[in-house]
Amino acid sequence: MLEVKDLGISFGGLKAVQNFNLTLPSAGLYGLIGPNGAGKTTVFNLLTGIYQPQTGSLSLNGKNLLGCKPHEVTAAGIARTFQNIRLFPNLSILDNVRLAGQIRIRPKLVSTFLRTNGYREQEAALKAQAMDLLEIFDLQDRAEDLAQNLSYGHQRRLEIIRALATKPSVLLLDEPAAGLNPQEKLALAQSIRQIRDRFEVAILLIEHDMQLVMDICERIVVLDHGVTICEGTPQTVQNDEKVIAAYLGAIADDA
Amino acid sequence: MSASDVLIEPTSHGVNILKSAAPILVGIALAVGIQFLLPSTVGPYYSRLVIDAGIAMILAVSLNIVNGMTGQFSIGHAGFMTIGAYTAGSITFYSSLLIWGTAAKHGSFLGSGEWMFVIACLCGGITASIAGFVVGLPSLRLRGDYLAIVTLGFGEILRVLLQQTGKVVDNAEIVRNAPLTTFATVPVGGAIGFDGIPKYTTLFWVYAFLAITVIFAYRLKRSSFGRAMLSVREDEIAAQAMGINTSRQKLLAFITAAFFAGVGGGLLAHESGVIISPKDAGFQRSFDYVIMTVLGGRGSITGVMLAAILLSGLPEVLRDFERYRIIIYAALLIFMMLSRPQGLFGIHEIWDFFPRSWKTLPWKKSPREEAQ
Amino acid sequence: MLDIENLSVSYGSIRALRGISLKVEPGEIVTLIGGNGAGKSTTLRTISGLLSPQEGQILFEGKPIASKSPHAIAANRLIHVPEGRGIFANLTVEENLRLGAYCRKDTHEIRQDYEHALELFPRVKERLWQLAGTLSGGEQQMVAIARALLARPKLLMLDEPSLGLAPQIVQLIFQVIRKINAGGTTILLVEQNANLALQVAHRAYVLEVGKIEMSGPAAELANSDDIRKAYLGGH
Amino acid sequence: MADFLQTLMTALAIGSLYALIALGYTMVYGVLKFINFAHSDIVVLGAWLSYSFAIRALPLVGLDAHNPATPPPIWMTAGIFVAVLLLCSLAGFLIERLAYRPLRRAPRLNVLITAIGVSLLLQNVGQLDFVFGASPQKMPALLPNWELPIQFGQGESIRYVVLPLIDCIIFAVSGLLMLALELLIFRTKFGTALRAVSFNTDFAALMGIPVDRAISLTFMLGSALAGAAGFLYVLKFPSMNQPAHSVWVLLGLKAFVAAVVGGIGNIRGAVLGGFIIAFVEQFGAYYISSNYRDVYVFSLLILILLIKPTGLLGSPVREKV
Amino acid sequence: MPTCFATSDSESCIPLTRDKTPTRLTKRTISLRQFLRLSKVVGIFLVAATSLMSLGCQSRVASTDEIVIGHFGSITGSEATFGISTDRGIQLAIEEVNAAGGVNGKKVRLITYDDKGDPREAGSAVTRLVTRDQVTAVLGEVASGLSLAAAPICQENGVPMISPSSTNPKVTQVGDMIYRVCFIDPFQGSVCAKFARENDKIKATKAAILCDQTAPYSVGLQEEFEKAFTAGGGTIVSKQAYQAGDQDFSAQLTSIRASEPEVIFIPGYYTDVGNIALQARKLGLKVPMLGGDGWDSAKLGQIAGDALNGCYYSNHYSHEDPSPRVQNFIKLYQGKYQETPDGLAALGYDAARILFTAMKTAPSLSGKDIAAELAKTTGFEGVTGVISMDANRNPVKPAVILEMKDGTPRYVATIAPGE
Ligand SMILES: Nc1ncnc2c1ncn2[C@@H]1O[C@H](COP(=O)(O)OP(=O)(O)OP(=O)(O)O)[C@@H](O)[C@H]1O
Ligand SMILES: Nc1ncnc2c1ncn2[C@@H]1O[C@H](COP(=O)(O)OP(=O)(O)OP(=O)(O)O)[C@@H](O)[C@H]1O
Ligand SMILES: CC(C)C[C@H](N)C(=O)O
Ligand SMILES: [Mg+2]
Ligand SMILES: [Mg+2]
Repeated sequence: MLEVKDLGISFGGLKAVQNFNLTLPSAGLYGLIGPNGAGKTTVFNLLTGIYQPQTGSLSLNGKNLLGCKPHEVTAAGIARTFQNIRLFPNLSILDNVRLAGQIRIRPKLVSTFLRTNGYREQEAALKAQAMDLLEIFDLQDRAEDLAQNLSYGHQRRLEIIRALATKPSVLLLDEPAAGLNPQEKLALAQSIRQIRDRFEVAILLIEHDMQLVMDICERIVVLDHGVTICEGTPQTVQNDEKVIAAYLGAIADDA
Repeated sequence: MSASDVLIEPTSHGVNILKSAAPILVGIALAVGIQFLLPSTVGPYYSRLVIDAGIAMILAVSLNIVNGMTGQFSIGHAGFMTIGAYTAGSITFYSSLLIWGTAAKHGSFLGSGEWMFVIACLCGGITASIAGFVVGLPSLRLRGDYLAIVTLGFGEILRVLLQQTGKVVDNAEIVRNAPLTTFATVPVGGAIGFDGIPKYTTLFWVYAFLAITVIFAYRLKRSSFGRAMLSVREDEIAAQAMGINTSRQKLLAFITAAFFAGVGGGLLAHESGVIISPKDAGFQRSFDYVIMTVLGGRGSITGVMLAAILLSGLPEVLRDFERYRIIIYAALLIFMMLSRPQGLFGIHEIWDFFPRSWKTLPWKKSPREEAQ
Repeated sequence: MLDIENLSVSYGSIRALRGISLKVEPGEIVTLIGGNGAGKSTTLRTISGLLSPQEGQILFEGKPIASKSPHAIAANRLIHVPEGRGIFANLTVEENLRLGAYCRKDTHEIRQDYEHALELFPRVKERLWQLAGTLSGGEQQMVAIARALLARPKLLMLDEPSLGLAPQIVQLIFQVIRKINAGGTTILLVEQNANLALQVAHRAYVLEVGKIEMSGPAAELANSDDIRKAYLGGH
Repeated sequence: MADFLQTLMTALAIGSLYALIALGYTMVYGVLKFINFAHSDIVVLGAWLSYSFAIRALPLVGLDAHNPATPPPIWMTAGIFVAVLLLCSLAGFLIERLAYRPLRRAPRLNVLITAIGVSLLLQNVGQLDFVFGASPQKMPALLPNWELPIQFGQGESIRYVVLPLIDCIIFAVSGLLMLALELLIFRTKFGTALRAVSFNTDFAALMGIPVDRAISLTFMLGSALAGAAGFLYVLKFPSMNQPAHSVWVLLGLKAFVAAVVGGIGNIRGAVLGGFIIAFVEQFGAYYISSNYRDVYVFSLLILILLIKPTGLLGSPVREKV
Repeated sequence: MPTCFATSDSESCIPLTRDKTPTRLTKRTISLRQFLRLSKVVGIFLVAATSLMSLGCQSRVASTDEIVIGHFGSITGSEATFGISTDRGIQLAIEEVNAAGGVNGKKVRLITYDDKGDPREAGSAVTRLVTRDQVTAVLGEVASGLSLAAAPICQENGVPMISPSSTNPKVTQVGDMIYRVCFIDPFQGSVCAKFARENDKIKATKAAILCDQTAPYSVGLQEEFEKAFTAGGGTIVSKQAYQAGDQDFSAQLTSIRASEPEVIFIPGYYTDVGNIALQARKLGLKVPMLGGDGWDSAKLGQIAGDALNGCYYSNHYSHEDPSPRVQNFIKLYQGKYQETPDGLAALGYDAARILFTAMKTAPSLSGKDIAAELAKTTGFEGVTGVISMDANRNPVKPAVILEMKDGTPRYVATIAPGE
């Protein structure tokens, strides 16, 4: 369970996020929406240690994560994808995934050089895990290709796989559907649900596609100018006047 | 789910000699072969060039760990080399004086003198890696060109400091009886350089160390460490988000690279016809190695080795051109860079270029399978 | 106005476009839709000169432009707003806008266009002195379009203008696209959001793996079953 | 007191020279994001061209080129200056065109290597007998040898602090050039275009900015600055090292350090850095020990970067995630 | 990444390439074509290199009716003038001996290799000379640091090496194959110190030193001077350092000025001394300056002009020396190179001639025999004085003191060893 209390940060004079509260139960699927520049990505950055919060507290399964470095946060069990795809373009797809998995091993330099049996085991296990994941998402055939050679949609998928490879208990997805066409978005919605069920992770999702968000999220948090203006079930949010004014606009259910 | 309960722990240790140690043993065997076959076939001059190429490869391959694999930009590699050289040199020089009363070579192939030399080289590597740690620290805060200029500054500072060192004390009696304070001036020769170091470096030792360096670099690159380093090169923020401790990886890269550079320096210090001098720490020498790594290709070990051979041999090949030598060298350098902007092998290793059928020969495993 | 014949483009060994032909008539909004990696952006980049075609011809107002450099093409008022907006983060919003009119010398009219563009986007007007890199995604998209308008484009090419924008802003952008078109500017629109694109466009092309799969009046395509299934998330 | 003032004065003059060279580095870096290692060689080119012109031009008006007491008429000095600027920018243009432009798409590190290659090439060509030769030369005096001695103390302990004309000129010229550059970059359309190019060449091209031409121009400007620096440098230090002397590279390096200390890519930073470096160097050498001059410079560099990783005036580059 | 979203970070996105040259490679599926292209580049390169090499090698085939000697020196790089001057002196001597019928009927041929002033290069150049080109003897280097790097190779291979001008004592200590034709630093240092203490115009008790800390020569000479000067009752009031090539000496000179010395000892190279003198005079430092053989070049006068008036340096020879062997050499040299020879050219010339003399009298051209003959050198009449080798293979020869007057060095005194 991810618990966030009164999280806040400002850049210069700009209060990017203020008093952000969230309780994300295990295996929950929540949405985070809001206009551009509302501070959604900033929330992710705060949760993952890329920015250090100036106020508030943050804990995962009771473990305090405040002040942790990004890699420590990941080790503690929060994984994310990026709004602008950030794969390792010159590494193979397999390596991209393996790399994320190796947070769960503690390699030694000496055994790496000597290639001890233990080292071989570790590496083999790592590779097997990575291949399993790729197989689940149907990318096993391209394991050897460089990540930069994937099409956009596949890159998005690979980012999610890579995040899952860290064996997280919370998965943060930043606009996973951006740049997908409506048909692909449907497929994505499907797989997000499956991921949640199969990997038993809690998911927090940033997305501008309302259809998708309303469709799959159990609860939704709406940010505007760094402030939470509404929180609740899709129905509540959809009918909230503040949300309509600030975000959805008059013709919300069009598109 | 917490981190610890999914930790993959190795269940068995030990080394499968056939699979794991064979390359190292083969490398050392090759080194023995070179040592005994090469000088008699090509003569001392070309043997010397082969030694020089070997040392250049050690340095370039090690620099490649920092510049090519981790994507940090160090132009102070010659500084680490020089630290290794001076450390190793002082150890053999002064211990020889103390033990045998003279700094001349002691013992023959694999004799006691050579073992002292090997230990000295390793000590040189260790001292250099300590320096690597210190110089690596700024890399945690600095990026790209800023880091480059700091590493360059490190080399220059080292050069000036070495110029201020004291004269070499080459009399065994004085060394034995001198109070420790004589050593406060750091008697390693000052501007004139450290002369009189026993010349132990042979083809065997250079290529044995090279084999170890290359195998280490290769295994590093294909291991979790290597992938972590590559990820730092590719995208630092994403790497952090994947749980990579980027600071640690950068420092590790600096430390290991500096270690091998230090060993290379040790070899250099004991090469005949070489006087290590403060100039060696300067930026010009560092440039040489940076050029090798870039020309070889980012992170490509074999590419960098080839580049090191080409670039260390080229000035010798062109020696007959006297005053036009460096002009031709520079022109060729520019030409090579323009014709292969991604480096000789790009991000690949040499065997990636072989036709597939070669790689499936029964005795040659593809790197892919090897990793399994 | 724009005439593309049998265009092929490769990235190294990867063939991104395999002989596509398309046409844009003056005053039209033409949209190009298709899945990920279909080659839509590649098409636009080739037209604006950022990529050079392997074969095929691009005629703009009857003149071949395929071998020209991007700045010469832009000077012909064929303006491309790239995917990801292509704003200069290190410049202020105002400087970004001014760069839009880089090729123009008619100071007085630039002034007018400037005012006009700011009228279209009041949000941008409030932010003239801000560094463009600190704007939110929607605002950046507005700046990008406003900047393109300052070049007085004859043909405006927009690459996924709705990408990553909040629904409200998407609506706004599409309204503006209509307005610009009504003002006489021809538009070539690349969109993933096929529903919306087909609503504003007069004609549409469907691109799949480097080939034109289908083309026709937008309304017709919007009603075609195949299209609905493949792109509109229809049932 | 006199010594302090003297050191201060020298620091100012040397600082201006560093600043001038640093401006060229910063400018090219600002646009292309790479360290133009051949920049110091353009400074050398400027210096040696000044010498070659002067040694040939002075006899034309009946002067002895080796006599420092007889400077040529001012128009000749100006003529030489302009000619040097033109030739240096031509050299800059050619270098960019032939050695850097083909690598526009390659990683910057590769361009750095070609830059090192170009630098080596220039040095060793310059050293040939029929080019500039390998011996040091004495630059003819092109300016009157005026200096202002300021007297300190009385009788026995009388001391002079001298303020030479050339120092004032160097100071003024680098100040002016900095201002001009600042105006060019921040107040003109071309400057805006340059900044756009520096951010992303493709986007800039889409604006109709002729990217290649803009970059060529940058190089020509930067090289002209280097030429000016070379010219002024040898007027101040008339004993010229031969073109391949490693000390020229060190000079370039220190100027680059100045640019970095000030925040590379930042015009005012380059000037500030130039002065700081010169001050540390001069005062360190005077008050501490002249043995460690370079140590002061590079330690200062490391120190400043550790405190402010992007230099004193450099804007922190926060990557938006 | 086909798309480019990043707005604030232009590097992280793959550029919208104007992709004329395909750069995209797929891992492990590199085609034969690419492999060939790569091989082509490497191939062209290797072919070019080897053909260049063989081009250069053609003339190198040793024949029995000639004697090949090697010279390694800094023909390029910061110290290029040193190497070039020496090389010219050697060439002159070779022309002379060949014109006179060669050494015992064999023509002498010279192979010169550049070492860029870099000790490592010196090592490989000499290895090449000694083991590949199989030269009979080696001449070089000017700078002591480089001679020290190369000397062990000559020693090991039994090839005699004569350094024309390395003055550091360590050089000939390497072994019995290593000789030189110049005096050594302790001698030169004491000559300078003595002169500074005793010359009527100086009579200094307080001296300042400004030393080139990058040049072993300079550092060595400084030490010897300091030793001799303090032993003679003087004090060193200020010790400053610079790096070869520095342009600005004001900090050091200001500091020296404050210490009020009566003489400034500058054991540097003429390339820097001119500049130092100019700046010293500007700062109002009027005391005489004193230096070593590093000052000797016609360029010094040109650079410093009258700034050096009243300054002295010790040297190997004076071109004012009326003796015919000196004047003859100067005439020859001027005829060939249109410039006055500096000390290095004279030393190069002498080194070559001493070698030829030894070769002529040696029983065979083996290294041992030549070396033995060299060791016996006594009373050799060189341009740079009468040379006799002592037991340490260092010549016993006088130094001359020159005074700068309006840009030209004028003979003042000759100081013989032991005086
Ligand atoms: N590093 C930073 N420095 C300064 N301002 C920042 C920084 N990061 C974010 N901001 C500002 O904080 C605000 C929130 O940005 P954020 O990226 O979180 O928005 P968002 O909700 O994710 O928007 P979008 O939907 O467009 O992605 C914006 O105004 C942005 O400019
Ligand atoms: N810079 C590049 N290098 C190599 N391949 C590329 C590059 N850019 C695009 N491609 C490839 O070219 C093909 C077409 O890409 P393009 O960007 O034109 O697609 P798109 O239709 O715009 O897709 P999207 O909707 O995802 O933006 C894809 O297969 C992609 O992988
Ligand atoms: C050029 C000479 C002054 C060289 C000097 N004698 C040396 O030993 O290095
Ligand atoms: Mg966001
Ligand atoms: Mg696209």
